[in-house]
Amino acid sequence: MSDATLYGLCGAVLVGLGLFGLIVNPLPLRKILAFNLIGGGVFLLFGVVARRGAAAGLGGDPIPHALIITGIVVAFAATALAIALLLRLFRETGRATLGSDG
Amino acid sequence: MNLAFNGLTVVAVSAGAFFFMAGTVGLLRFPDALSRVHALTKADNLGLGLVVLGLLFQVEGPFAALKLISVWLLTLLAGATVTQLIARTARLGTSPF
Amino acid sequence: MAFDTGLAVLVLGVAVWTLAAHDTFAAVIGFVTYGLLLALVWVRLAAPDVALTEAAIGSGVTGGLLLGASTRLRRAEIQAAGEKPGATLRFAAVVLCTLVSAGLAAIVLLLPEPAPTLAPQAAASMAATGLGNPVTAVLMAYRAIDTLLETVVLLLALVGIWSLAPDGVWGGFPGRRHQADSEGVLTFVAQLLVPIGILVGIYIFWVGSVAPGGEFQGATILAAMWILVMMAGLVDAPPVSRRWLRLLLIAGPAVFFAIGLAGFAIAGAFLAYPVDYAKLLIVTIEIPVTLSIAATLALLVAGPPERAPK
Amino acid sequence: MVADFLLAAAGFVLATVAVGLVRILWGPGDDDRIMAAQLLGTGGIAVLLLLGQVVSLPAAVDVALILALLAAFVSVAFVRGTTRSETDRA
Repeated sequence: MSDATLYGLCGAVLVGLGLFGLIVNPLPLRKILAFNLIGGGVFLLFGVVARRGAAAGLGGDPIPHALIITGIVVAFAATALAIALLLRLFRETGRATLGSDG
Repeated sequence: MNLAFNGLTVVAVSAGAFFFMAGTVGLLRFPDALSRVHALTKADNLGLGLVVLGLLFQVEGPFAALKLISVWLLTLLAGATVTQLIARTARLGTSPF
Repeated sequence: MAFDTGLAVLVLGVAVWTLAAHDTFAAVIGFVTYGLLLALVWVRLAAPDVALTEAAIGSGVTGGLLLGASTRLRRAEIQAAGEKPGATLRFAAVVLCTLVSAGLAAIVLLLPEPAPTLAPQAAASMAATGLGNPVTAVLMAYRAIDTLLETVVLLLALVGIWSLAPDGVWGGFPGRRHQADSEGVLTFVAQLLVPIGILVGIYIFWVGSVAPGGEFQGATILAAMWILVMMAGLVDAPPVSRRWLRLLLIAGPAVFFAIGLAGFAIAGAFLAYPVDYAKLLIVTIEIPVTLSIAATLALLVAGPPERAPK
Repeated sequence: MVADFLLAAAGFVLATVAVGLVRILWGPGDDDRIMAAQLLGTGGIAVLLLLGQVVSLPAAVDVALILALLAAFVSVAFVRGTTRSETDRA
């Protein structure tokens, strides 16, 4: 098994772990964290595809690399927006959960 | 000459790795926050410094060497001041709990 | 191989800790560690550009953002900690997530041989851009439209955050005013680190045309330095209604778009560069884009306006 | 030969510092957690520098430079966070 495959399997498990946290944890901030964990796993899977495409003297395929960089920045923007929404919810309701009874 | 440089690298990096281990042991074993800060600072300063020293024998060109040293200095400066901030928080007992 | 196995196990362990920690603050520290370890993984996968981005954004700035949010929500979360989903849901989630992971793992193991790659094409066309870093060439030339849209997405996210401001503070100062540190340590840290950080940020941006680095990584460092002086209480965040701030935010996308349109006239297509001027045009785009992204990222962290404009 | 040694050293530093993670797991205070994360940051920088030499990737030093800067940034965010929650409570 190559190093790339090893990290690919690691990425696959990370996506599953993050998805579990996203579903099971009731706190929105923890869901945001879990979402970012999934992001890390997805980027890692994509990075493995890039690494396998190493050719022409490059250590990996630069197109997936560029897309991963774009992805990391957009994931950050989404996280910042989610946190702003959550803090506003907290301001309005005094609660940090998404329960419908509050 | 090259062999001597490699030998120096091995010695310095090994010593650096030892200090990282010492820092971790201190972090685990010392009873209070202040002595743990002390252990952490030692690991920061000496461990990384020795690793950088070891790698200096391997890099090519003065710019690469300068960057290596500046990584160490930056960690040193940031680590020392931030450790002081944490130590102050620990001393004043303003932990949020 | 042993090293990689250890690193992969460590990444998974930190991920489990981030999910399982009782306290959200501890989970956030786990997440910062996760980003740091991923940066190591990216170096192992020969992707230094991604490693730089992960270290700067994934670990650093996201970590700062989450730390701030977790301390503000702390008490509310302690009260809400009792709400747990039922056993059925948990079991269903375990089954679902195991299936997803197994499916992805199967895909990884069954990836086609030889692996498809665009690396030879990217390397071959790099000369036409005048750049020495293939990733920057992809971001600024072959897939420049993605990068242009990305800068717009960042702005849209910022507009979304600003629109969460209550009526009374509309257009006001984002976040809270931080007091300057009485014992001076924070002030000292900020005064010491910020000039070095700005230098490093410019270096990472500048080196991006020939080596790993580029506008996103450089901009993130500049943004972090701006946030640092705001956190240290040395300067306040500007009210979001300031005209110079708005101009700074849109300068990058605007210049990018204008040069893209000019491509119709000078090279026959949107975002096309004439070969002789490719590098000059790319750098002309990159400088305002870097400044705009830096301002946008810092304001994304600062959050919606919380204090009325004077 | 030297590369093998440096990779082994990187693995050793990563392993010892990973043990510091136990500190994050056990706490009890936030100070301990941020200290362990900082130790991991410094160790991570050392590992990066060693790895960069092993795979001859000079840019690893730049990654280390960014980590050093942003570790300080995160620590300041931490200190601000704890003192701010103090004023919230008052």
